[in-house]
Amino acid sequence: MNWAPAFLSNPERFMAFSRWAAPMFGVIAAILAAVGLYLGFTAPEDYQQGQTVRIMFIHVPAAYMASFVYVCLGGASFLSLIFRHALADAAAQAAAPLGAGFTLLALVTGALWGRPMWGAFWVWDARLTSVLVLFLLYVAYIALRASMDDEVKAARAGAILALVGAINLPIVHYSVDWWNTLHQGASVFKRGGSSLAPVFLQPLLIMALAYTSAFGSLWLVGIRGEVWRRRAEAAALRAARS
Amino acid sequence: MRRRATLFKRLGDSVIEQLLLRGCAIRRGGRLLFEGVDLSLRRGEACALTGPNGSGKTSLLRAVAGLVRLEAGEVAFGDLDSAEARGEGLHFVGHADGLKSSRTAREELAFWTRWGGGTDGAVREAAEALDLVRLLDLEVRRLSAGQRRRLALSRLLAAPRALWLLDEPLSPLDARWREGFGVLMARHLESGGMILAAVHDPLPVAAKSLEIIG
Amino acid sequence: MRRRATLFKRLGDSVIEQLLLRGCAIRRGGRLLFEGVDLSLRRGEACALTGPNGSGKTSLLRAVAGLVRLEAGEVAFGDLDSAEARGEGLHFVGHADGLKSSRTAREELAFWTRWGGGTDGAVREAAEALDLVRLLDLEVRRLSAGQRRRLALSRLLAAPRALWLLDEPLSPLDARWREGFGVLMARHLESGGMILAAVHDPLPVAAKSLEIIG
Amino acid sequence: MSRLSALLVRETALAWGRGGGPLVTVGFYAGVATLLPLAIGPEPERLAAIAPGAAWVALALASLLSLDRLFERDYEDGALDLLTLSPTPLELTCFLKCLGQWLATGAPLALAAPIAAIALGAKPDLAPLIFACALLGGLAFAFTGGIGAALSLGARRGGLLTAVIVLPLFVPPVIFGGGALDAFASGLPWSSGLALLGAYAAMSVAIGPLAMAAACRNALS
Amino acid sequence: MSRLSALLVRETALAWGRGGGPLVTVGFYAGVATLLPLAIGPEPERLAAIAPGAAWVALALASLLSLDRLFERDYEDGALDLLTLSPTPLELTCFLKCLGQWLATGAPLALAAPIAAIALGAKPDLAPLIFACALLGGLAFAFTGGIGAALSLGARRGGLLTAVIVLPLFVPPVIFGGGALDAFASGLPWSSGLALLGAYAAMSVAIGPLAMAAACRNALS
Ligand code: HEM
Ligand SMILES: Nc1ncnc2c1ncn2[C@@H]1O[C@H](COP(=O)(O)OP(=O)(O)OP(=O)(O)O)[C@@H](O)[C@H]1O
Ligand SMILES: Nc1ncnc2c1ncn2[C@@H]1O[C@H](COP(=O)(O)OP(=O)(O)OP(=O)(O)O)[C@@H](O)[C@H]1O
Ligand SMILES: [Mg+2]
Ligand SMILES: [Mg+2]
Repeated sequence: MNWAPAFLSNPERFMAFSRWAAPMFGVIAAILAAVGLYLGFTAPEDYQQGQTVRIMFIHVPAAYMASFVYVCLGGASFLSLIFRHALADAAAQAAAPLGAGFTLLALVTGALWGRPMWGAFWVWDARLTSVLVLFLLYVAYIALRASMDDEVKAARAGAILALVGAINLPIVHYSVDWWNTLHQGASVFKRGGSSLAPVFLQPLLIMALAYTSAFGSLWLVGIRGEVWRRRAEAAALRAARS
Repeated sequence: MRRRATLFKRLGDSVIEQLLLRGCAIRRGGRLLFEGVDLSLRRGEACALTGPNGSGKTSLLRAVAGLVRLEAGEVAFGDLDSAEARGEGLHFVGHADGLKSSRTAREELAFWTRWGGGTDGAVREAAEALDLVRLLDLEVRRLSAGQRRRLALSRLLAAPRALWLLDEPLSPLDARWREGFGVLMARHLESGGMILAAVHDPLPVAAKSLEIIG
Repeated sequence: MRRRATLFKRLGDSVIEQLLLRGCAIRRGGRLLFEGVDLSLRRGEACALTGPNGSGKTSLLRAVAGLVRLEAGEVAFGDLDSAEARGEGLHFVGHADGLKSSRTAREELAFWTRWGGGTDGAVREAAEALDLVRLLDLEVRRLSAGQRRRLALSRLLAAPRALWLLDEPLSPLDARWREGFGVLMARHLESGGMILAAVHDPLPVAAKSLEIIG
Repeated sequence: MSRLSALLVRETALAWGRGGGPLVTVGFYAGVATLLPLAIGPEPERLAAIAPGAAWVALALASLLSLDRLFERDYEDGALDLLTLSPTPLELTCFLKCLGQWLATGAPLALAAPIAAIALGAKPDLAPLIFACALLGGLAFAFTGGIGAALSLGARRGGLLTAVIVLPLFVPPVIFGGGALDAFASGLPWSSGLALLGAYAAMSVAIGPLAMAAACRNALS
Repeated sequence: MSRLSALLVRETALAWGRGGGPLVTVGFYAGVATLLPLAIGPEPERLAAIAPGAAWVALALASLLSLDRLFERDYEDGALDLLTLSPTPLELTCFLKCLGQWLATGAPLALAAPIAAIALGAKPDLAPLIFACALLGGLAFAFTGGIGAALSLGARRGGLLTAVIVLPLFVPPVIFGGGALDAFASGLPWSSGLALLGAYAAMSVAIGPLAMAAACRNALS
């Protein structure tokens, strides 16, 4: 994957690539989501959870995306901090609201699932809390950027925050191991194979892929919008000066 | 002469021999303030930086100090590494003087002297040279504008450094102190220092002049 | 002349006819700064307050504005009640300019205009008179020293008042604006205003002078 | 009137800036309310028992956090001089400053308080009472807090000095409000607590500006 | 060396001033620890259960309160420019600033924490653990808090923006410390919580100064 940032670091090349890649990912996401949801809803009821097991197909991929998008945000921030690359910064800026959205989705679906499973919408266990913290971090990132007028400064300040906040990622992931919590431990990706029945595992993996490519599509669209906005601003400045 | 010998003694190892600006340009808030600014300043020379309000004098001084990024061009400090030159070779006195209004003048002067690498003896001498001794135990917020500026300028003497970057150093000083500080500047130049000062009135020492056209 | 007619229109009811200081003395931090200061200023007159650093110019201006207590003597504003005169009859522009660095110039100017009783039209005219229009949408912290001072001075025009108390108003202004502000001061005097300004350089208008000996 | 409304708008905007708008305010509240269960442990019964009280203390602390610069900035940058030089009495000016503070931070926090309490496990039917308490309490906090902020102007120890002056003044409203919430939760009559809270808020609104104006005049001269 | 010790002394003195010395600091702590039981109601069992946690949250909030001006003053009055212009790397300067902050406020708070917890009804044998947690936690709070303070420099919304940035960073140490205290109180093994807290504190001390220096440079340029 090392070539990808290098290849895409040229804005022209990036715009050319994303012009067709964004819709393509979108179509892939739609197809996968249709298949995944179909399989998910035709899967048998769980003997313990009944119908509510189907929330899993929405919840688990969203929870996984919450962390994954943060990894993307952190990576883009790192590149923008080290190489002062405007495109990397646009990528970071575009990732944050998407990440906040996925995290919110995970929180809401988790809460809806928690009501039948644990008898409460919300409990203060380590995993839930660390996901809430992840959400707060996304909010802090957005708030920090929004409150700085100077684009360059906002970019660097945001990048520093994103990298510092990455501390939370291992906590999100290992929280279920470090504390005995109500929340499910790792069962999909686990040493010694998945403990999930294949009827549930297949749609789950398909949905995860669907979420990922939906994110890919939205992310590219967001970056393109950001690039355009900056170009328009630069043009306006030039016009004002001449 | 005795005072001069101690105040302007050896400038240490990090002596800037020459300040050289080549083709400097600065952009603030999306607007190019100026471009193509050149300057060469050798030991013993002073330069008055002039130009209308908003032309970028302060920005240029800050760029020399490394606090603002240049859009183009470069700043060189003889053959010294610029991080070292900025760390140990220059003093910067701007509008914002870095003095905490709730601390006493003595605490502030002592700290900044230490920070610049000076000694306790230097604190006393600097305070004497700028006639601050009587005021040292007042909180900074109680000082008058001119007294406060003198306190800020006393840092220049407390730790000897080759290059002084001054942003309108004279403005709140009274006639006597304009002259008095002129004498101190002249001594600094004589002992091999350099001065780059943004001003609206002529400097009280012989100086080149660099005009920035906004 | 059209501009003058609008900027320096009727000064309202609380017009100070005369500023009278009689035997004023001020004590700061246990020390008597000066005593026996007398002054009479009538409409159309300006006075330059001079004196060495720390002699008490700023303190005297603040005492006239009622912000500092007099040790002895009194300040009278013609036959106006002094609370009323201070509330509606005078402007005070000091070193600390009361501008919030995180707000835009427009927000600040608009607020202080309203606070002084001016109108939106006055905001525009004051900004034009001090050539601030282009800068109005910048945050105050981004203004250069001279631009910021012009913003502080623009309050004088935005709400017309008889007596201007100015503390070193000219110092960060460039040559052009010293002259420009001189013109504005002259207009204010012409239309019946009064100016009391602490300065180290001569004022750019014909003025009495009051020297404080520290 | 236009002068006063301009001041109120400015103060609200500045407090909003200090406080950072609704997103930030509410985010802060959520954060504070999050820390408590983390420190205490997640057992739902324990949490539900302290939920309204915790939301209530968080409100007091959030008010405290945003208070200490209510006057200090204006004092240091000279704006307080200019605010004093006006036909508007300084008491009214102080009143409007505190009101702006409350509009920008107290009111959004009052909206967030019931939500936080319910998230911590409080019963939903407590929500209106929590909201009322937070609204009145916020008023009391803003006006008593302003006294502390004004008193510590120019003191060598600003910052937490405000807190120390202010905390004793915060205690009565916290007791009244906490008492009302506790009584409601246990099915006891709760209106007297709320009435006391209202009385305290009214008193702070009445007395606070006088004290603040006196403290400001003293600091300036 | 003398340059660094002078900086440490100055920062400690300034933080002491911001924080108001031991009396004020501890007074604040006592105030917060009193507000909580007032809001929650006086039943001893309920109180004893939450006592260590409450003391712990109060510590986090007290740190937060004194943090937001760690860099801002220096930024606005130009001292940060001069601190940058030095052979001392800005990272080390930031480290010493935070250390001074911790010495002036964190350490006295750590001394007060066990006392407050016991006053609230915690068992006396918890005291050493509370002290250790408070000491380490204070370090983590000071260094992660400094990041927030530096990042919000020059932002339009200072103040609570710091809080919003900092609170997510405060959550892990609060969890670790609270977990250790809870485990100790219930007789479970508690050392892993303390170890995690120590690790987090060490990591903040290591990473914090880098982030702060980068943020300061960014704000200045
Ligand atoms: C608001 C509440 C909830 C939040 C914030 C949340 C968060 C998460 C997170 C972060 C993950 C792991 C993603 C990863 O390891 O990368 C996850 C996975 C999972 N969650 Fe939740 N969750 C919540 C509620 C629930 C509930 C109520 C259930 C059902 C009992 C549930 C069942 C699962 C399952 C089965 C997994 C997959 C575990 C694996 O294989 O790794 N979650 N959730
Ligand atoms: N941080 C900033 N962001 C955007 N614009 C800025 C910033 N700082 C300064 N400027 C703008 O750059 C221009 C030059 O400012 P600078 O302070 O360098 O001027 P100056 O020559 O020192 O003027 P003066 O004589 O008034 O002090 C001004 O127009 C100012 O508005
Ligand atoms: N709040 C105060 N407490 C104690 N002393 C003070 C206070 N304010 C000013 N002083 C002292 O009073 C004297 C006069 O101060 P003032 O600011 O009035 O002088 P000034 O004539 O304006 O001087 P400059 O020309 O330097 O501005 C100074 O020596 C100052 O130290
Ligand atoms: Mg300048
Ligand atoms: Mg003065």
